[in-house]
Amino acid sequence: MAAGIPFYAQLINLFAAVLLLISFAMLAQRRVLSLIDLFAAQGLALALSTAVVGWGTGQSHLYWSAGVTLTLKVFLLPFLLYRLIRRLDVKWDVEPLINIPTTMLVGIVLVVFAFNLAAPISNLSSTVTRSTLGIAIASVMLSFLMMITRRKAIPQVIGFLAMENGLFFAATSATYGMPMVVELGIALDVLVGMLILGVFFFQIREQFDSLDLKHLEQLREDE
Amino acid sequence: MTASAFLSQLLQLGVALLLAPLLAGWVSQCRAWLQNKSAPSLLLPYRTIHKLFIKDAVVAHNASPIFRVAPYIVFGAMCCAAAIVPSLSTGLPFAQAADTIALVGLFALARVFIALAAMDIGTAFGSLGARREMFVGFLAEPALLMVLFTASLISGSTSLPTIVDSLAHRDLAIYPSLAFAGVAFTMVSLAENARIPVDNPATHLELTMIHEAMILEYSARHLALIEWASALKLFNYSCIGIAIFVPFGIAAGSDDWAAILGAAPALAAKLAIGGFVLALIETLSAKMRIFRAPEFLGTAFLLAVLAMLVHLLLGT
Amino acid sequence: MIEILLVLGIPLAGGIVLALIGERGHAPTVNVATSLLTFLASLALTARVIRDGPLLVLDQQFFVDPFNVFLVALTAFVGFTTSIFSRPYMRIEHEHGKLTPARLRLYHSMYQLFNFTMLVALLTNNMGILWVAMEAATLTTVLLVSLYRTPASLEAAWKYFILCGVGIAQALFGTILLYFAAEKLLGAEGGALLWTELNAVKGGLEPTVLSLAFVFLLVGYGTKVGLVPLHNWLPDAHAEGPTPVSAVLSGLLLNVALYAVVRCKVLVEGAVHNGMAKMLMMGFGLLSVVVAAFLLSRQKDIKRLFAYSSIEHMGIITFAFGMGGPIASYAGLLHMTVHSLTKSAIFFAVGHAAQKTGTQLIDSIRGLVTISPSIGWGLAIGTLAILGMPPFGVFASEFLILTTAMREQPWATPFLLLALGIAFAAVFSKVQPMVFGETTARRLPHRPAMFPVFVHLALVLMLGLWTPPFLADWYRQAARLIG
Amino acid sequence: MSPGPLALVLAALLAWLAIGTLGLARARELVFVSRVLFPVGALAGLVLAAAGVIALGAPAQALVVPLGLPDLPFHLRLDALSAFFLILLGAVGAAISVFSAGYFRSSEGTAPGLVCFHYHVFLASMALVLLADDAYVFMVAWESMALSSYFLVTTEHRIAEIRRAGFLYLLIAHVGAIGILLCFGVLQGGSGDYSFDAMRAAKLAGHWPSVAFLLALFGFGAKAGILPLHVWLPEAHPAAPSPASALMSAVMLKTAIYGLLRVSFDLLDAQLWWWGVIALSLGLATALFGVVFAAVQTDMKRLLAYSSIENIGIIVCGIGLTVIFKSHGKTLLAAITMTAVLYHALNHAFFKSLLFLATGSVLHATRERSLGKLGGLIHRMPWVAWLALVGTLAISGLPPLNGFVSEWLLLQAFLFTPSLPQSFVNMLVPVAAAALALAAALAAYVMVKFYGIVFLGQPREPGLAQAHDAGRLERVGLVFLAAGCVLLGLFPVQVIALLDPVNEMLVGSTAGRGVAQNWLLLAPINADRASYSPLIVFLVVGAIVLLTTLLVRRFYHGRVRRADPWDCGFPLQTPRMQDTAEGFGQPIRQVFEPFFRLQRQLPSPFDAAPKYSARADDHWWHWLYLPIARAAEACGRFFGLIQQGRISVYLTYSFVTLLVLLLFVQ
Repeated sequence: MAAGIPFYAQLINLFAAVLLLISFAMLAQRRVLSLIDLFAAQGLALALSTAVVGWGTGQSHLYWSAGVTLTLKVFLLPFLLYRLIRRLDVKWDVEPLINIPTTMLVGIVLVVFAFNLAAPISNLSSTVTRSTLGIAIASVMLSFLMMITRRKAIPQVIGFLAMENGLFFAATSATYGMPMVVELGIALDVLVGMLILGVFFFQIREQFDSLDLKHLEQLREDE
Repeated sequence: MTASAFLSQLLQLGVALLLAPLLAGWVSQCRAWLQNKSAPSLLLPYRTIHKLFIKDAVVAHNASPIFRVAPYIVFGAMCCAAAIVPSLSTGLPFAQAADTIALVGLFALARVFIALAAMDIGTAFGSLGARREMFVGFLAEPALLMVLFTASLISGSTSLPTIVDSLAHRDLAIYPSLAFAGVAFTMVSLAENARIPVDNPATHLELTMIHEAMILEYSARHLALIEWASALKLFNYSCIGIAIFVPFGIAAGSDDWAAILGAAPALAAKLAIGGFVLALIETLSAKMRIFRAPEFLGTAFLLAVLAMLVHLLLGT
Repeated sequence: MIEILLVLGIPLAGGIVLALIGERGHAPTVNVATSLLTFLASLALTARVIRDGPLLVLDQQFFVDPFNVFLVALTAFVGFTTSIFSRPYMRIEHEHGKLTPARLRLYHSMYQLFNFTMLVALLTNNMGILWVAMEAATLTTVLLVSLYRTPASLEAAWKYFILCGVGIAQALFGTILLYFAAEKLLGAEGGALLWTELNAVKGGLEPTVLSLAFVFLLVGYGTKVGLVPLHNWLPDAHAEGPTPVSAVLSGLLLNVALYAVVRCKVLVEGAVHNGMAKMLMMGFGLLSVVVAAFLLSRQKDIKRLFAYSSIEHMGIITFAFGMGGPIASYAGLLHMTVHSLTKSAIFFAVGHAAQKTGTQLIDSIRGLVTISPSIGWGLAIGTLAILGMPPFGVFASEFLILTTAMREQPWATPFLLLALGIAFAAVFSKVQPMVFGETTARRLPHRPAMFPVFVHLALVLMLGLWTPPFLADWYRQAARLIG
Repeated sequence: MSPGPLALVLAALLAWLAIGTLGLARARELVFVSRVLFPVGALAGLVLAAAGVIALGAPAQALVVPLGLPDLPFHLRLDALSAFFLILLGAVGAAISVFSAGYFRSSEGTAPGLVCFHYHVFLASMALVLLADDAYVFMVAWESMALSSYFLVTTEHRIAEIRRAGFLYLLIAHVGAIGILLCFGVLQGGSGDYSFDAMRAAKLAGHWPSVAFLLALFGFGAKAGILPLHVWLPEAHPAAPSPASALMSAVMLKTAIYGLLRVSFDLLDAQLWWWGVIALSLGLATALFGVVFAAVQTDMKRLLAYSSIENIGIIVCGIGLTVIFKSHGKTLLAAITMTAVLYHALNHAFFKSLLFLATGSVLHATRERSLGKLGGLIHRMPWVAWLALVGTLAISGLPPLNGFVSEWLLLQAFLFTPSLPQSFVNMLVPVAAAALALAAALAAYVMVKFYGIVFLGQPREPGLAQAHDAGRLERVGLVFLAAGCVLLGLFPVQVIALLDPVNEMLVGSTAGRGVAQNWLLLAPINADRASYSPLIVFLVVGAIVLLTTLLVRRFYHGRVRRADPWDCGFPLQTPRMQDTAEGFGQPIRQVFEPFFRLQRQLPSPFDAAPKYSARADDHWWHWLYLPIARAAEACGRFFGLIQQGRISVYLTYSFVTLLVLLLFVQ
């Protein structure tokens, strides 16, 4: 952390680091319930950072954005996920397709890659929070990796939502947030998507008696 | 067309028509001599033709008109061919209407008709003969064409009289290409005239006959025409050979009647030698299996093509 | 402006109404009526644009320019014909016991909402809203894909949801990067996401950022377009969903996604001059064409077959837009139009055929002309049209694309030749015995709704032989816009 | 619309379309369709031919129809080349239409009206191909032609074989069409203007002209049946109803020749000598291949189809020679060769359609296509048999019929070849002439086999006794075509004079003035070098035949006695003792064994019911097509592996794609 940047920017950098850390933690986490907790924590970090950006730059609409994030990602979605897991009775641990050390190694490579990618862009930015763009890209990629490595439906969805968090973080940190109407639209999509997924879980369970993705590998071309 | 040209044309056609059976008789006589047999009369072919004309024609029940028309067409085509090939003089106005390619075409026309007629009755021998005839023909015909092309390339014309004119009446030049062509032509002639080693005109053995198999069903005047046409064909081939390879003595144009008449002994001598050589070849060689024929004719074809290539390569 | 509101409002309202009234006897009729009204509104909008030229309304949030106007009309039209087709089709599915009334209600409601999202995506001037609408389109159709609740359909829907969701998330990142780049020029409030504004300043946008943004946008929207290797959801979703859904997925959704890609491409091309966007699009296009062509030959399911054919055609269009230039872009636009008309017509015919024979397996469908000449000939003509046989419009665009490619990108033509040849062999060898020959099926009592099929094919035929001047004008202007 | 021949042509074209539509509207009314629509279509054909004759002498007429693409309306143009092929289409089409009027009966697989529709669309699209003056309308017409003929081929679509044939046909046609399309892509020269005028004006640089020529050769070759793209031809022709086979073989193949001529001599401004060498070699290979395969066929329509391949080979070989001459500036020789090409195209159209229609009549009368089950039909079907004889003699290249004239001209062209700068070409020419002569001689073999087995001999099956002769309308068509063969054979000078405008247009020189010494004598350079007068030959042969007959009757007699055949005294004679098609082809099969992929099935000595069979397959299937099919299948399997159902893998694809692209962009 170079000296001379405002305090709020340092705060944001801190939240960014937390975000990345949580992303790694999710990558390594086997337990579904813990994954949800981590997801909520990530949401909290996101909401806080959004609020701090709003405070630091005086962009009042970011407070709204932070509020939406808080409601949606810290309370509503984790709550829904908890309920789902209770209703579906799927509290098993998840064993990923690739073992966790390997995943972590790949994750570190991805972070390096993401930072490299972001470096030239960050220098162009006028925002004080520009250096966090690399972290945003990294967390998006880590979530992507997580989705690839999970073999159950719910962790995959959590990975998907975590990816959305990374994107939100990119939006707030790099550009002080998108226009409000867009943010609201995105939030609505995420919510509806989550609801539909919920419906889906039930349908899948009804059909296959499990949420294991190995049942969903019948449509293929390689027979 | 002048009157003398017309006369020259008629004269040569008449000579061909009349001399053709004689040539056939001469060949069989030579052959008999060479084989230590007592020779038939030189005039036997004339008598045979006359006898056949007298007889009643016997035609199979299921013969179609093609069967009855074919001998006339074959005969007509051969006459027509005879009218193109210079024997005494190059004064052949009709040759303008048909050049060497047309000559080959006329031979092909005769061949196709005789083959069709052979298939018409629907006997085993007929179709066998037709198949073999066409089989021999498909290689002999292009070979003959290539031989003629070699001569055409040398003289720059496909018209036989012009070829003769240019070969016989210009400065003497040696054409190595003609040597190849000559060998090819001899081979083709043997095949085309149903001679040993490809065919044997004097056999009715089912395994060997080609030409005879086709005309088995013919009798009387039809057979007479076919025999005459065969004789004409032999005559034509001989004259073609003479015209291309030893054209000396053939009169130029149709105006100098002394020269034209003077060409007659030369023609007679050449034909006599040619007939003898033919009989000699027939005596010395053995009949081939039918499937050796493509090798034989293929060689002829290749030699003819080679002749053209040699001409192009060496140039003149 | 009122037209735009109508175009957007009618399907939205229809969707809500259909959700409320539930599955009564007249719900399909309401569905058709809504689609008809939407179509009429879009016609009014079209007429308005013909009269007044491009529009930019509602605080610049919505706009109509030559590029999207025909797509709006096309979307509304195909939406309308599909609703006509789906009326008897879904009734028979219901009679066969494949669907419950509750699911029919879901179907009708979501169908309208899907149309709504498509139209929003087309009409919005805001790249963010475009993204929102695209995502919403996924959400509305994902339930339609799993409508039958069979294992296969659930699997297809799940893959569709996850792959498109992840894909489109990349597009969001791309949009953020775009905003990031534009914000400096336009300011946070200055409509930095408005396409018209962006287009005006595209020369000044930061190339590095835009290159990155384009990669994310291409991967994102490209997933929805079905570009290889991002296409894996597409055949599954097409094959397992109800046929009307397959028809609109192929006929509309892919088009709209491609529309989004092209809008982005215009901006990126303006900022980045190294031809990166062109190369990427051509590369993806060619890869899609070739891979789809080979996969076509392996298909056993008729709807899957035509799903791969859609990938192939999207590849051709992407290639054309990638190549750029007035002719290729023109051809790309034309191809979008005719592909969507033809492919939906084929799906209609295929749907009826599958219903008559009770199977989607190619080997079990035989001799359609014998049991129902209209279905048989509809399928045969549609197939020939989609394979690029003149005088249909698909041929016209392929003609322009191939001839241009021969001069501008000759390296690509062997691939195109190979792929088109193989695609032809694959599709035609499968469809021919379905259409001709001895039949395996017995006659079923219901009459097929072949009207939409033949209307579509007639339009495609018309576009092969004659393009209305105003349409040609739009294509030309849009092609100039696309570059 | 400007008056004149173009208007007439368009009227005929529209009439055909209208007839087709009418047929579609009244699809099931056989009498209306066959007795009204087809004859009217024939009239339209005659009008077309007449318009073509007028247009040959007239300057080119052009017309722009506001259809097509917005910036590319349909350009139509009627120039000498189009006019010539329009004559061919109109005349032969008219004859085939008249024949069809008597041919199509009920109880065929497809409704008569539908056949009528496809048939007339086929005709109209061929006319449009010939009129086209821009790439788009050309391609539209070209593919419509392929499509409508495909539907004609699959008229009996219930038979799997026929469907397979149709598929193969359309596939190769389509791939060829893409080749042509790419050729036009090259020709437009990046100008974006697809009219032929622009292409003529465009100056192509570097390798582009060669690319265009090779693409054209590929594309049009696929339609014409040039090796190795010929495989569809022997499948599709037998599958189609005979009038359709006739039309495809006689006219459609010629549109490919037209296209090749149009591209290589009209749209490309200069030719290179090695194009000619390629065309010449391909043409010869095709000709030899076609005729050798024709010799071993056992199906009469397949035999004719292979014979079409042979004739196309001869034509393409002529085109190659023309290109060689033209590229060296020998325009007079080029004109002679071009004349031979055009003449042969015309001749082939006449005799091949005549023969195909004859097989149609035979097929109708006997329900039999296999040569081994026919025979002796000359007694049952004298009309068909005698008219087919004309076609047989003509296609065998025998004087004085038409086939001989074009072969004569072509051989003359070979002979006149002056020494060219490339010694390799100099050596090639005589070899080519030899191969051509060989092909021509083999053609005679093939046709004797065809005619002899179908029409002569004894009926091989008892059912043949019920065969009936062709109906009146069928006969009219056949007589028309046979008369064409005879007239084209007897009056070459007049025909060649008619061709002059085409030569003038394509190679910039006329052959007619040189070729025609006087109205009787055909002499390409001068009468000393070569001359031919079929009329005189015909009259002389005829006179000799007549005279001989008269003299024989006069001096001897004309008595005939009927008896059983002698057959060397063999007592037992059955029709089965005649040569079958296999037997007749056997020598050729033996001599040209490397040409074929032979599959023999020999019976064992102890077999109670011994069966012998031999099949001669096309090597190209095994060398080219099956490997391609297998490679495509293997690729398909490989790409199938990509898609193995697991969502993680799919996500990995997306992810890797993203990463790779990001790396690429960086």
